[in-house]
Amino acid sequence: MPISNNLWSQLTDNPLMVLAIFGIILMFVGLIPKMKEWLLTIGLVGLLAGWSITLLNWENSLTATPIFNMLTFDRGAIVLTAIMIATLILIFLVTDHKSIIEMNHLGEYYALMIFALIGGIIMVSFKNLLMLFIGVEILSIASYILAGFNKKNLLSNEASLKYFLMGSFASGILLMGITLVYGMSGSFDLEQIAAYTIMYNIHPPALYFVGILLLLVAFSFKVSAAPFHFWAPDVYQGAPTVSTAFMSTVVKTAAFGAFFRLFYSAFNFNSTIWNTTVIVIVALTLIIPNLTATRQTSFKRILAYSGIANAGFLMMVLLQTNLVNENGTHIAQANMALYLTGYVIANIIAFAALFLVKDATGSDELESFKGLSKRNPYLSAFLTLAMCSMAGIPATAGFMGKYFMISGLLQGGHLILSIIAVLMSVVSLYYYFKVIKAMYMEEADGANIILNPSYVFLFIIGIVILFAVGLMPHYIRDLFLM
Amino acid sequence: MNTILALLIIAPVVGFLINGLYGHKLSKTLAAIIGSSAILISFICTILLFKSVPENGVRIQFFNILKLEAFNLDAAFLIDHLSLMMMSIITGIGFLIHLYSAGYMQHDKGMAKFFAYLNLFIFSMILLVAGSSYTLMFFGWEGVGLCSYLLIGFWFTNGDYANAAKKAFVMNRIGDLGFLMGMFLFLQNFGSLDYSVLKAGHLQISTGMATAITLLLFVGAMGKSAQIPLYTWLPDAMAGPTPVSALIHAATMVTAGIYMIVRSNAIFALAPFTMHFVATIGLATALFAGTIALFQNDIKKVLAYSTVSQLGFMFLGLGVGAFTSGMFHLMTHAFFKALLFLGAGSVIHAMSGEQSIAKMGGLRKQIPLTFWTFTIGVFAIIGIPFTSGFVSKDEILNATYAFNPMYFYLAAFGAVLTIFYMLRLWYLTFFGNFRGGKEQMDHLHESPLNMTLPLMVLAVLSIVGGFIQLPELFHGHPYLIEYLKPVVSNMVAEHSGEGHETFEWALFGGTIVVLIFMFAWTFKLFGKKESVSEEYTGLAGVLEKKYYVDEIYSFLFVKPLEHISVLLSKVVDNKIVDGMVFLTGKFVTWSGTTLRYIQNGQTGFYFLMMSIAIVVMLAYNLLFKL
Amino acid sequence: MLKEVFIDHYIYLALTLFCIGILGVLIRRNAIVLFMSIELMLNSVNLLLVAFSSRMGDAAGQIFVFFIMTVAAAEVAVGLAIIVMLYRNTRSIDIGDANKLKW
Amino acid sequence: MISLLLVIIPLFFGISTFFVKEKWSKIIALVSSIISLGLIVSGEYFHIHPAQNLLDFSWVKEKNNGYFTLLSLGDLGLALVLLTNLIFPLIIIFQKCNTIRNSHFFFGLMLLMQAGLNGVFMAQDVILFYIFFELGLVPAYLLVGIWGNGEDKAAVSFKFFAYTMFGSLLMLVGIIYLIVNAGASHQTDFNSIYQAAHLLTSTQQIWISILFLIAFFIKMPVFPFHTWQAKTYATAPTSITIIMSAIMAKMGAYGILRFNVQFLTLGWTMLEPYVIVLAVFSLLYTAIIAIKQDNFKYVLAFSSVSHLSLILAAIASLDLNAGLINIPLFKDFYGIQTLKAIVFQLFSHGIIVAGLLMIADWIEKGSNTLDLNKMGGFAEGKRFLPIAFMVMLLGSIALPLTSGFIGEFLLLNAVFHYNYWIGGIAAISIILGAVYMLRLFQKSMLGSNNGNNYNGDLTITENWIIIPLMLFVIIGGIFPNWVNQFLF
Amino acid sequence: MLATYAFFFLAFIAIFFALLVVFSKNPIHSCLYLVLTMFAIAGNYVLLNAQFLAVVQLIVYAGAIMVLFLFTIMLLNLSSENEPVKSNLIKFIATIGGGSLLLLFVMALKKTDLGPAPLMFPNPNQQGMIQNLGKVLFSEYVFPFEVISILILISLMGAVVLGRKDKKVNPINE
Repeated sequence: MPISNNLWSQLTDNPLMVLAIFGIILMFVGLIPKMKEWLLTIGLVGLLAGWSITLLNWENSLTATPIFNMLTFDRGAIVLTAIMIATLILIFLVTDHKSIIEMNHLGEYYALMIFALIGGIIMVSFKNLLMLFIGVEILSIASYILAGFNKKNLLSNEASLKYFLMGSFASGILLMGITLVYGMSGSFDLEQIAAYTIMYNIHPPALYFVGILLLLVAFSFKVSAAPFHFWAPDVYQGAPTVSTAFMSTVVKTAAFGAFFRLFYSAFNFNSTIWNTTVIVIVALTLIIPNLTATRQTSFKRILAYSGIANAGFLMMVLLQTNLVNENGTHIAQANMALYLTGYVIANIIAFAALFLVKDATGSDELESFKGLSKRNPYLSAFLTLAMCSMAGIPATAGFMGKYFMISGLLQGGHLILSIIAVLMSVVSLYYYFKVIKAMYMEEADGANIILNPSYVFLFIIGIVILFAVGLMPHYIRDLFLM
Repeated sequence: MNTILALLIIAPVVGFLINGLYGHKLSKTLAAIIGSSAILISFICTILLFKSVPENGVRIQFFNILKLEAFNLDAAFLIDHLSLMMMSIITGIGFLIHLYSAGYMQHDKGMAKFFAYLNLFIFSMILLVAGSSYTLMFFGWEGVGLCSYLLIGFWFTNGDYANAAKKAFVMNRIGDLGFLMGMFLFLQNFGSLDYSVLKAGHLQISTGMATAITLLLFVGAMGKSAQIPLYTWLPDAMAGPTPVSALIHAATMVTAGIYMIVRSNAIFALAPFTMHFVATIGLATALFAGTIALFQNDIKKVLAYSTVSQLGFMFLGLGVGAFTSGMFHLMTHAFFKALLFLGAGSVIHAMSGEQSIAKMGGLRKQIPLTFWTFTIGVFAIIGIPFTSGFVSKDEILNATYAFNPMYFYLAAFGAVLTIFYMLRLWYLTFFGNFRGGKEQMDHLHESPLNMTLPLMVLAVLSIVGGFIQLPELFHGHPYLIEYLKPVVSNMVAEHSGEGHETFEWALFGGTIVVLIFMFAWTFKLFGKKESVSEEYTGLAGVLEKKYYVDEIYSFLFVKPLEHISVLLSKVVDNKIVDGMVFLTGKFVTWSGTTLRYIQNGQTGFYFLMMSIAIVVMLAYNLLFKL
Repeated sequence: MLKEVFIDHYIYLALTLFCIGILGVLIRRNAIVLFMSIELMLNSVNLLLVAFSSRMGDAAGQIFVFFIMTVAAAEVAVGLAIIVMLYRNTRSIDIGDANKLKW
Repeated sequence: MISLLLVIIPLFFGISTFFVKEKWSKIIALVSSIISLGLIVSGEYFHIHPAQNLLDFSWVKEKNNGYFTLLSLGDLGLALVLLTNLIFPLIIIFQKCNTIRNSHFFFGLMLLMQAGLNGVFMAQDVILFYIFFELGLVPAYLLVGIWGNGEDKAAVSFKFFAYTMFGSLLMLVGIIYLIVNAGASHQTDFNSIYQAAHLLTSTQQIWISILFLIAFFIKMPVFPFHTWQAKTYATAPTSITIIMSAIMAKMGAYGILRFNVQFLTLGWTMLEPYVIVLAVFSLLYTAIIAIKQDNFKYVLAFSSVSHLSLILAAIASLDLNAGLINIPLFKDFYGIQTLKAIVFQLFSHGIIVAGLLMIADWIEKGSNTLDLNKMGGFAEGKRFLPIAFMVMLLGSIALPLTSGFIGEFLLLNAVFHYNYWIGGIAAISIILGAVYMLRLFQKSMLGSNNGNNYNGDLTITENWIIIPLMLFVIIGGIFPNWVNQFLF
Repeated sequence: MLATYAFFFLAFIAIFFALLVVFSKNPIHSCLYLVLTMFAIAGNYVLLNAQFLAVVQLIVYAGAIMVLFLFTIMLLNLSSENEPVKSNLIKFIATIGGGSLLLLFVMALKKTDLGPAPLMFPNPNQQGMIQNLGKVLFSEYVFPFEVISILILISLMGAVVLGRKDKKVNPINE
């Protein structure tokens, strides 16, 4: 394995180095009180640099060589990396806000998010289970801290503790899964595991299968799929809003990237050996959060349940690992990337709106969204579009995501599951449109909300992407094809 | 010829449009002139057509209304002897009634509207009788129904009148449903609704199908011509202005059913069962309505039941196969019944709107012209020999006897009933002493000339109308039968021989005897009556209450329908169907509430659930998947 | 009595420890003890990894254990910080008390 | 290109309307709708003188796969596109600006609905069809929820929305199922879908048909999926109710013709007997319910269901053995004839129900109530309102010489042709129709005034809104041939 | 042979103390029992000829990490009494759950054919020696070794951010 001594190529082959450097810079700059205003700029510069590097490697990604035999920045990894970095850029824009700037440890806050992002990037590009583990831990531990960042807030503390305890438990299960897989296949390398899988395509050894199932459990936990989703609503609600936005977008993207990568490239049995399990998990993940969310009164918690419900849709890619398009190209990853794009963008818009509203009213209950159309018609219009996208109204990215997911399901012949999915989409309308109802159809007084330029930028970019994906999905999806 | 026909049809439309759209700007007189002259034009055109029409009729097509793959509808008119006869009755009597209305309605502010409706009615009626296909007939059929609705409800601020109008329309619709079904069946069998397929002998159809079609068509006739069981709307329709009763509910519209059956005689001829049915219904209606008329006190109600009864006679005629006789009675009835109604209108006019004969009496001195013309009408309807009513009814009775003697006796009894109630009406109205109030007494006056002139014309027609077809007994000649021969083929056996002549003489003699007896008897009963009771008891009470048919209908159909409607709406729709939807929603929120509780905030519980899930998952996979 | 030790025995041992760890997680309410149970689970994994590694003569497993230990150390640092933080605010490290977030 | 413009123009103006001052919004909306009307009129011209490339809009969909028609003006949808664009200018004039706040949003959303409706009837691609199907829906939800009447407008609006979405998402499953079966390339244009659908087995077709039918039944609506409708019609602003009943409801019938009849022919043939029974039941059921309703708009709502049920019954009576992409090939002439009658009746019912709803609105504005028991004698002293009402009513009860008759006559004939008994039972609706419509007229216009005054007649503007509709009702009844040439 | 007995002894020790960890009422006792369990595991490492890990286990785990635990327990001044006991039902279910999980694992193991070869004591293979591991770590696994530094950095920051008592309280607006 050639270890490149060329510093330049280490910087430009992947965004890890650049991001790490900027993370450390942020950490230290954060110590200097006078430099506080510069933190955001530095963070954005770093992320943009990382993003540019990612995009520069776009074309190379089709013929990517592994780095130290540990990471492979193939097309799938690059796509998800780009999505995650772009998401974090948007999240950083959301943090351009008075109350955030005034907070303690701001430098660490930004640095943690960037470090967590590095964990995420490792997760979506891993080639070795060791890197997977390290990536998961980097991301998770950073998330525990982010969840508990508001130290004086009991809810934040509680969220952090719950997340930490359950996350560690899941890590234990993940490790047991890895160990059993290693014990049977004799390697941590994805390719060799895949070779072992193919060897025992029909009847895998029981311990190997147990290992796979434990990995399935661990990742179901990480992506908050039912019945391993319990942590998500509580943690999302308790954590500081920016952290929640981060967790429900970047962390989820990374978790799905890793989940899919592992099961797609290592455990892709020809038989449908783990399909039933996945189907049950998907069905539960669609049913439980959607129904539960109907009775929620907190917008943040609705978003948490919505995130879980979307995980149900996203998990459908696991049932599509064998699907190819007319050119013989596998489409599952592109479907997932498309879905994630729509989900992430809509989510960030929703969180940005929540941030503004909460700042104005001090509450994240739905109550505080009442009469928002009066207080800022543009904000409510943007939020409406985001909600429509989440609910899967056509012409938005959300619809196209769901469309391709269900399309994949039906190609696999899962008619019942797709009907469950659409029925639960109907249920989901109830809580998504409750927000719209509150904004437009209920009256309440309140101060006008003013959008600062970075929010406007965020909203416009977000809406453009939502409609671009919604109206020209094929162009976008072709980009994602491996 | 095309032009004349076009003018004939367009004139009422133009009248309708002018009066309807600009009536509020016209003076009453002008509105009346426009309305009447439109019909006069039509009448003149009809007369002109008489000359030029060929024996077998002529089909005149203006344009194509609808052309689809298997359906074709032309705006085409069939002008033959039958439709000409009908059109002349319609436009002729229609014109007279327009003239009469100009006087009768002169105090009403809705004059222009009234004439607009009347013109529209005449147009619809022309469409009905002159159209060359059942579809066009149906156009007119429903059109006259609409006009009837509008005119019955002319004084719409009175809720009862509006109800009567609605009742008339709905009852007609029930009949129309049958007609429509008949048309569909006809269309299925012949591929067209044009009369051109009705050539006798060309109809390739089984008796069963012919029976079905004709029965359905007859249902339509029942509705329009007020036969049992769909007759109850007609007495209620008297809510409209009296000229309307004369025109629509006596002379023209209600005879549409007769016309339709005569027009379809070729196919009716193939369905003996239907013919029998028609005769039976007709006879039943004649007797039934006749008995009800015996004890009615409202002058227009008596006439209305009399109309129903006479229509029954016409159907009896049709049913026994004497199509021409039916048409003949239609014509004579149009004369004398229009006369009676207009006369009644004149009486009511004189009585300042009072319609109850219990309040009248001795009017012959105050309004002599009305009295004499009314008397002619009464004589015609009760069949004083050589009046038009005598001739036409005689013909029907003759044909009935040939058909079935039992029917004849019943029909004769019906004729006797007619004599009784008409004479009762006559005596109570014009003889004895005045029973009304003082104010009415002072106000009594003869109607103006434009009202009495139509009375006189119709009186003349009522007398001489019968002469076109005097029985052979009196050396008459069946002009009408010959005239209608190209269109109508009667099914009555040709009478000849001694026996028949004897029967006719017997009938004639019997009629005279009965008439003399009835005159005397009814004079004894009603001639000098000082007061007329408003309430009757016993059998008379049942008759006065019209056998409670309206109540029975209400109980059997109207109320159940309303109850079902409420039941379906309140219970089935709201509670069950929408209840399912509601329950689905409730179920969702209920399960939301329930599922919420598993998210109970206890980390320990979460761990437990996750572990159980792992156990279940592993157990399932290890046991069933490996 | 068995004369030789098979890999099976190590698997039994590791899995038993793992299950004891899970049991601890399930029945304890003290956050620190709970965390210790999780450490027990990690240890069982480590043991199994080393056993597999030794059996296959592959160093990767032991390297993995090395990383697990590092990660565990980091995790403990953060975890204990979180617990201390919570204790400061609530004077309790009973996970049953941390139930403000629910429903 | 005309087809594309018919979508783009309302979309563009609709979005622009959001950003203009309130007082300009109505004018902009009107301009947009009149441009659309002009476009469809010129479309009719090109249709009569075929120049297909001007009517259709094509798009390079995927590399190397050539052109696909995405939007097409013609075929089954032409009449409905015409209807949409005829009605929109009228209701934009009809909608008074001063009674609604934020009228720029109102008109903007309305134009978005127009774009969606135009699109649905022109789409030649299932996904596009679905997008437009929903594009009409979300604005409708907002319009009803924000500008509706009554306390529970938000709940009513959501019920409508969720109900419809429930159906359309099931339809989405059906659509995707068809796409998935459309070969490896998963083309979504109607041609490919048509071919794919015809390769399915009858069992598959039946199941997919049911998915589609539920969606369209809800949209029309038909028993037992109609319960959202009456309340929504009464709650929505009248202009929106008009759009819903006159146009959106037609999407259901159009969809059934397009997907069930044309694409899933085999499955449809199997389902026909059940559908026709359901339709006739629905026809009578709703007609009977309408008899005792006390709310003016409820009566109209149920009558609308009743009429559309008859259309459904006629669709189910279509006797077909195979379909072609443009006009289905039927066993006999009856099929095409009935199809034309169905399209005619869809158009005619749209006009009539629009007129009736406008009248309902004027009566409501004048008397401040929709409760029939509080009305009475409104015809007194008015000249035009009773006439307009009467003409629309006659159209609704299918009196000859109105457009309603032509449609209902042929439809009943078609049902009768299918089965005498079913046809006979279906025809009872003409009696019931007369009963409830005349009751409506009588309770509001006739009788004596019972305390609730309504003075004044229609204004000049109102006259000129209703006159075109009245003219259509009469011309459509007397010269249906002339009208027909614009519909096909 | 001796090694076999050693294994069983260590296994018994490990399981016994692990159970005590779980069931002991006093957290300090739990902690100490855990240290003993770790010693047993370290013994197993030695048996498996993974000396380096055995040492690391003792120094890092049993030493540093467990001391950290002990410190925390002391710092928070936790006594055995203040931990409420879970209800017996929960305990029962938990035991059933844990037991059946173990059973399932055993079942899976029984189903798996792992080959007949017994483990050799002392293990002949030298992978576990410091020298070998060092070579592998700094060649093949140098990348994760570098990356793990980020994790350390994060935990550093986390400990600082979360553990420090802030003088100036200025929470974000939550």
